[in-house]
Amino acid sequence: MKKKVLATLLSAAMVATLIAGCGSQEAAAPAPEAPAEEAPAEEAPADDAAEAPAEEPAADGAAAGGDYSFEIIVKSYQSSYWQAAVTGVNQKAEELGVKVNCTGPNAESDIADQVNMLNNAINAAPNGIGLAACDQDACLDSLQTALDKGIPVVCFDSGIPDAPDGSVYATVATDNYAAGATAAENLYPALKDKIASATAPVRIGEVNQEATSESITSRGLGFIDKFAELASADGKTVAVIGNEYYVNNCKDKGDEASADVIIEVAVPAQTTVELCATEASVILNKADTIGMFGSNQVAAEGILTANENLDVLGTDPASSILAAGFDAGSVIKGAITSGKMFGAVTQSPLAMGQTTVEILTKIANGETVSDVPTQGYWYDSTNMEDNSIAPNLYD
Amino acid sequence: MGKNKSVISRLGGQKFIVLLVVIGLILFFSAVSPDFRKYTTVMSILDYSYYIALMAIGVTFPLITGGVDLSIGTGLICYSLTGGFLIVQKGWPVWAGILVTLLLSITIGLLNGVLVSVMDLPPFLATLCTCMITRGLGSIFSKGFGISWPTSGAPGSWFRNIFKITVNGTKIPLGFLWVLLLVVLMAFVLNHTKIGRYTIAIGSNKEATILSGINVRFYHIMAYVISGFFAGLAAIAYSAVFSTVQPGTGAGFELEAIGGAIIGGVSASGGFGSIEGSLIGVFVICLLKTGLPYIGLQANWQQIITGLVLISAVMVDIMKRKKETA
Amino acid sequence: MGRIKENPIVKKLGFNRIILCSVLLLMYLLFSLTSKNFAGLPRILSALNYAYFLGFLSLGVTFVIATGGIDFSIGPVMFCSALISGYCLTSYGVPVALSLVISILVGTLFGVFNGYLVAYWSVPPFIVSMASMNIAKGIASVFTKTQSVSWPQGTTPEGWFRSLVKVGDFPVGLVIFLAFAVICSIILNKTRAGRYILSLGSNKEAVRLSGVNIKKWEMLAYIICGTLVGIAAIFFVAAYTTVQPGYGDQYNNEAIAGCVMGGTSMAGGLASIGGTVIGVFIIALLQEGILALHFTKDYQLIITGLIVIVAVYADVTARRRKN
Amino acid sequence: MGDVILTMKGITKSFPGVRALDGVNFEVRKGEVHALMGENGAGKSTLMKVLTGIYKKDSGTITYEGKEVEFHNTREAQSAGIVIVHQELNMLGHLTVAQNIFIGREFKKGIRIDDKKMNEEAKKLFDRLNINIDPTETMSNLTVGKQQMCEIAKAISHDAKVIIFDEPSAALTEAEIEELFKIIKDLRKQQLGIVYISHRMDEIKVITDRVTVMRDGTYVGTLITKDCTKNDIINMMVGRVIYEDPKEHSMVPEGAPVVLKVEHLNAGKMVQDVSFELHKGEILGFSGLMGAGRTETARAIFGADPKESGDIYINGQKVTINTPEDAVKCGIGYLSEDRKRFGIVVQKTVAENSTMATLEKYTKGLFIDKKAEKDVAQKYVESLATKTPSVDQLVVNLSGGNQQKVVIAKWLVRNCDILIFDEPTRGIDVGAKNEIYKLMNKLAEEGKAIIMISSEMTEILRMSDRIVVMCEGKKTGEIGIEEAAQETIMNMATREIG
Repeated sequence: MKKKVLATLLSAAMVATLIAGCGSQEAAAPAPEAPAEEAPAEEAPADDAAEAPAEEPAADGAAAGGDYSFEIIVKSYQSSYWQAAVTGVNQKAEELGVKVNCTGPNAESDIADQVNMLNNAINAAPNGIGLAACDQDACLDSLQTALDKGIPVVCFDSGIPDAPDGSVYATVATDNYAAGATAAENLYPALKDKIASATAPVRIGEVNQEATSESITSRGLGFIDKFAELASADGKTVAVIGNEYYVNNCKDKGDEASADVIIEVAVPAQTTVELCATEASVILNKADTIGMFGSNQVAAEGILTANENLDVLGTDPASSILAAGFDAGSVIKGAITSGKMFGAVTQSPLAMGQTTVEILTKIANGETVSDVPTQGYWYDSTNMEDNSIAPNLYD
Repeated sequence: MGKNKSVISRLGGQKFIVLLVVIGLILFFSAVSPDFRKYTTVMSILDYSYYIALMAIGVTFPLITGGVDLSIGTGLICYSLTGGFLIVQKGWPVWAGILVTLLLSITIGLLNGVLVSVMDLPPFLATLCTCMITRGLGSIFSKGFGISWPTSGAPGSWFRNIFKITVNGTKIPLGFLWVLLLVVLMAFVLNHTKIGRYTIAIGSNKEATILSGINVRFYHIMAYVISGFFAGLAAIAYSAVFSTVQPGTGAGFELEAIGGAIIGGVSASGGFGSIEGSLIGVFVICLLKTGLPYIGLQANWQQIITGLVLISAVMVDIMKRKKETA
Repeated sequence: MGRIKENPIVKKLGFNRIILCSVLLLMYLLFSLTSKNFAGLPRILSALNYAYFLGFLSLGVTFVIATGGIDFSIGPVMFCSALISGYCLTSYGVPVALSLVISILVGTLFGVFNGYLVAYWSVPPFIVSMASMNIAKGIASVFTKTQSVSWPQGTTPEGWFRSLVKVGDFPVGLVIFLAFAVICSIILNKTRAGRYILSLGSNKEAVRLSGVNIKKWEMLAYIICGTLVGIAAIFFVAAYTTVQPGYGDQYNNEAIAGCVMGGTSMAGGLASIGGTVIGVFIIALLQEGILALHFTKDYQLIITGLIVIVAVYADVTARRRKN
Repeated sequence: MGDVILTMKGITKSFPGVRALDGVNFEVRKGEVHALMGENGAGKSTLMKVLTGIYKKDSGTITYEGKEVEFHNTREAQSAGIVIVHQELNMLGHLTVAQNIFIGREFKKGIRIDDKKMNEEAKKLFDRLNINIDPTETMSNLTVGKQQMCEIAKAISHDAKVIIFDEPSAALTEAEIEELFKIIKDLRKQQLGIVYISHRMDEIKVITDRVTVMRDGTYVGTLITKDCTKNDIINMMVGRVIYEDPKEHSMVPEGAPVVLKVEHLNAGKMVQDVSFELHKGEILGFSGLMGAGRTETARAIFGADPKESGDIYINGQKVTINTPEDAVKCGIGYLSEDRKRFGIVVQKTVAENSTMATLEKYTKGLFIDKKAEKDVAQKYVESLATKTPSVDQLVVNLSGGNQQKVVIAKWLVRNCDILIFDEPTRGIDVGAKNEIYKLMNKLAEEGKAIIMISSEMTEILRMSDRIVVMCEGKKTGEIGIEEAAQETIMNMATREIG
């Protein structure tokens, strides 16, 4: 037992040493100036770094972070969205000369696995942790530990609203609600005439891979609310049916019987492509469906898979169903180029990854940082080549 | 009673009952949902059925030997990820990727066979281990990332046409033809070749089969190799039908295939079963998965109902047998 | 070698278990040497977090496997228990203590369901667990309206249940888990229930013809399993806070692996609670060590698979030599 | 008797810790039936396994058709013409008769197995043996006797020159044994060498030409059958004399009360309207051919299988027995014909098996009282003279006879008044058999009522006080031991029922 206590104290001391910014990666001996009994310093980040703060880490990285190591934990590796984020992280790390270690669970649903990884990352005592949390609540305890140990955390992709004060230094995330609305804003005008001229109710389908994570649900609700708002502005009534969560949490669920526009929300039992495809094909198969929205890469690809059989998607509202997607990847990009998919909203995972490392380095250098909101950009076949869009379209 | 029974058993006993269940489900869904009656729906169901059906054909062999193969689900994903990784990331030609996929599947099948037959491990455990191993290997091969095999229209997407071609704007479910052909082929193998005969013999009485001077080791291994190989075929079907293969998935596919086989009349204790039966059993599961959304049920209700139908399908059989023996 | 095995102390503890224990210790040493910061309490605590719920699952499934059956629904049922009780807690304001009871009750109910079908209807355990896996996922999802449920944080007054896992740095959970392991061991080895469960796993018909109501005892094995799964749910949320509907199957294999690694025979009739406990610790430590060495979880799965193969192979050959 | 076809000389074989065979000699001539005898564990089966290549011998020579040979597996032995018909039937229940006969050497058309030709060939074989079996029938649908015939047909189809019968009659009824003997005599005429392993003395006298006796892995001697008596052979086997004389008259005291009365019991095809009474202290023999419904009757009484109708009275009280649990509560114990499957739990100890039916008595509060359990097990180990190193021994390590004693102990611990012994001595060697008989007599003297189902006529005649005969699910006769003779019983057992 004695040994364990000693080990704990030693590691605490080590953390303190590292944070004090002496930059020494030697794990062997705690620096003499950090007495073993010193409590993990909560105020450590406030301490001035011994090393001179780098002026612009982005511009002059090599000098800045030579010895820093960061742990980056993504939500999963399932979609190329995360591949792009990891690429961004690695690029920036190389540029700044810092060490990063990227991990992530196999699936976004493996919450417990991610908590284990986070705990592990904390135990490895890095200079900072970049976290894309699968769940807003599951990480709170670990964040408290990180805070106690003085390890700064930067959230990316998704924020953690209830995080203990001071644990999360900055959040690099997209406003998902707004991004979902962006999709509606771009899809609605294309369908506007058809909705206006329709004699019977028309249907808009939405496929969400789940109804639990903040990012997916916000996008889904953002789309629903915006679409409903635009339709009502044109004097149409809207009803939302399908998955209970989305129906109950949208602004106005309306009445299916009397509605002109029905938004149907489908959520598969698990976040796999084949189940998303099954759900999507049911909606695509309905005669009154005119539009579809898939709120992330898996869901959007599910819609495209379903269309392989049905062949109802296209860009002409008169003869086909228009589908909007989310995120990029070769499948979605290909579908947009070939006119199967009307368009999609992309975030900038590459930039998000880069920014995360940049901010972590800044924190380690003792600079103050603030949240960096990233955006969702609408893209379709017309603007895919634009300079503002193209860099965000990863494979 | 006596006559009725003989008619049913001549038609294949449980197989026949399960076929009725399939027809019943189709009629029910068509009656309730007009969308279900569309040709495109048939296409979706078939698309969805290929990989489960292929796995079920393969896994019927280990099941008949009295074993089981739990590694086919995660194996499928592992093989598909490996092949896809080589094609997409390493720029290999598609045929080479497919070849590697199949070779890997045969290797894992061989490994299962050796563990079970030579090292004498309980099949359930041996394949549980390879299930974990393939799940890990798949992610490692693909470096943890999801892989999209070439999409339709893209160069190298010819393999998708194996399962579905478009003639004059109509999609033809070619894959179903292959599945049927494979069912006929494997039914022949099971009933009319040495491999099949000895597979049944091992499941019936392994000791006696050894004493008959048969190289039981070889044929026992073959059962698992067949199962592995069909998981490989299923991997190609899965990659051809669905866009992205995600690492970490696949656990659970094997339960659908094995469940289908057992519903289709394969004896859980070995020695008895048929390929046709397994195929019919698989369709019960596929119909439930693809049909229930059409009657407006949310995914969660679908799961509950699938569970209940599974139990009842087996219970009907148990009650029938109880009546017969009484 | 033979002489070591004949040593009364070794015999009492079981040779295989001693080997397993050594594997556990060696692994710890190895990780401590190769990964900086590995030795020390935080890693152990973190590994234990994983060991608790997995351990209860393993203990539960040990009883089922002892009867010669199998339960694939333990993971999803654990999630179902945690979701239903958690939803009662967060949405209907049910007090925490009662929610914990609900969690155990839900697990037990699934045990009753599985056990009834297996014992009284002779439905193959494989089919039963497949069905109840689907049903558990479905019910949990319907009940929570497809929402994930987050249990209260440790800092809130309702978070007291987290002290079941640890108070400060003291691993209370370990004490509780070991206590349950001892109870399970007593049930299995010293009571009628255990005797009949093991015997019917070995030869059902002989036990039935001895005038024993085997259906009752077989069902009891599933009920014990269900109850332990319900408890596992509590330890899962106490360590990991959030559960999501539609999942849980990923823990089946690991729980079964832990149980089998410890010497419980898949064919039924032989079970070792002590072995199960060590098996679970090995898996949990492996998970922690693999992460610490900056490998992904995939390697843990592969290594676990290999260890099980080796452990079972050793067992099989040992038994063959005996005969 | 023709020339010597097979000679085994000085065969030695050791297993870790055991010398199973020690310099054993054995020879077979063309056109003879050569019995190989010895108690269980004497090494008969091991010797045959060495011959057919299942085991590798340590030393000694095997000369077959004038050449020294060594087979590495059964297949090699088969193709050379040495075939074994196993004691435990080697059938593949899910395959058809023809498929079983030709397993491992199917006729083929390309890669396809030619089932049609196999059926024809099988038919030819059966015609040659004068057996009427449909080659396309599924094996598990045949009776044990017919399955045995298939095994023989299979052996002959190998162009066998030497056929080894390993306890062929163990599972057969008298009539089926008759048929078997006819076939064996036929084969003998065709100049085949036949090795016949059996425990049954009367059969040896009837069918064999020479007898080789083994004891404890060693060769004792070879006799010409017609020149020796039963007792000569038995003496060579065990070194002591055993008499197998029929019981002269009933040992049941006059006016012994009826403890069990069964009236109009019906349970499926195999149990039709069976009624009988069982008295205190009586051994009631149940005789009949295989498949006559005796075991089924016992199982129905015991509640192991469902019954359709019929009343059971115990000590005059009508009782309801739907499960074995009910039966045990009524004081009935059942010793199954198939100990391994229905009698013992092999992975449990002697003590644990002994209390299997009585565990609630040995439970204190929540826990099993292991001391009391061991004590009672020890008591019965002593009183039944069970050979076991301790009560903690796993039952799997005991011999057949001792396993049977453990099963008996299980019911004695329960203090059952009615015991049903179903084929109590099947697969048990002569010495142990005698002990079981003594034990049954002792139990009857103590006032237990015993139903004994047996297919061995000598056993029935030796043990029973009264005999019930069944045929095709019906009771066809009931006679006291005084009037009983083999012929009368056989007559009843084969009686055609209108």
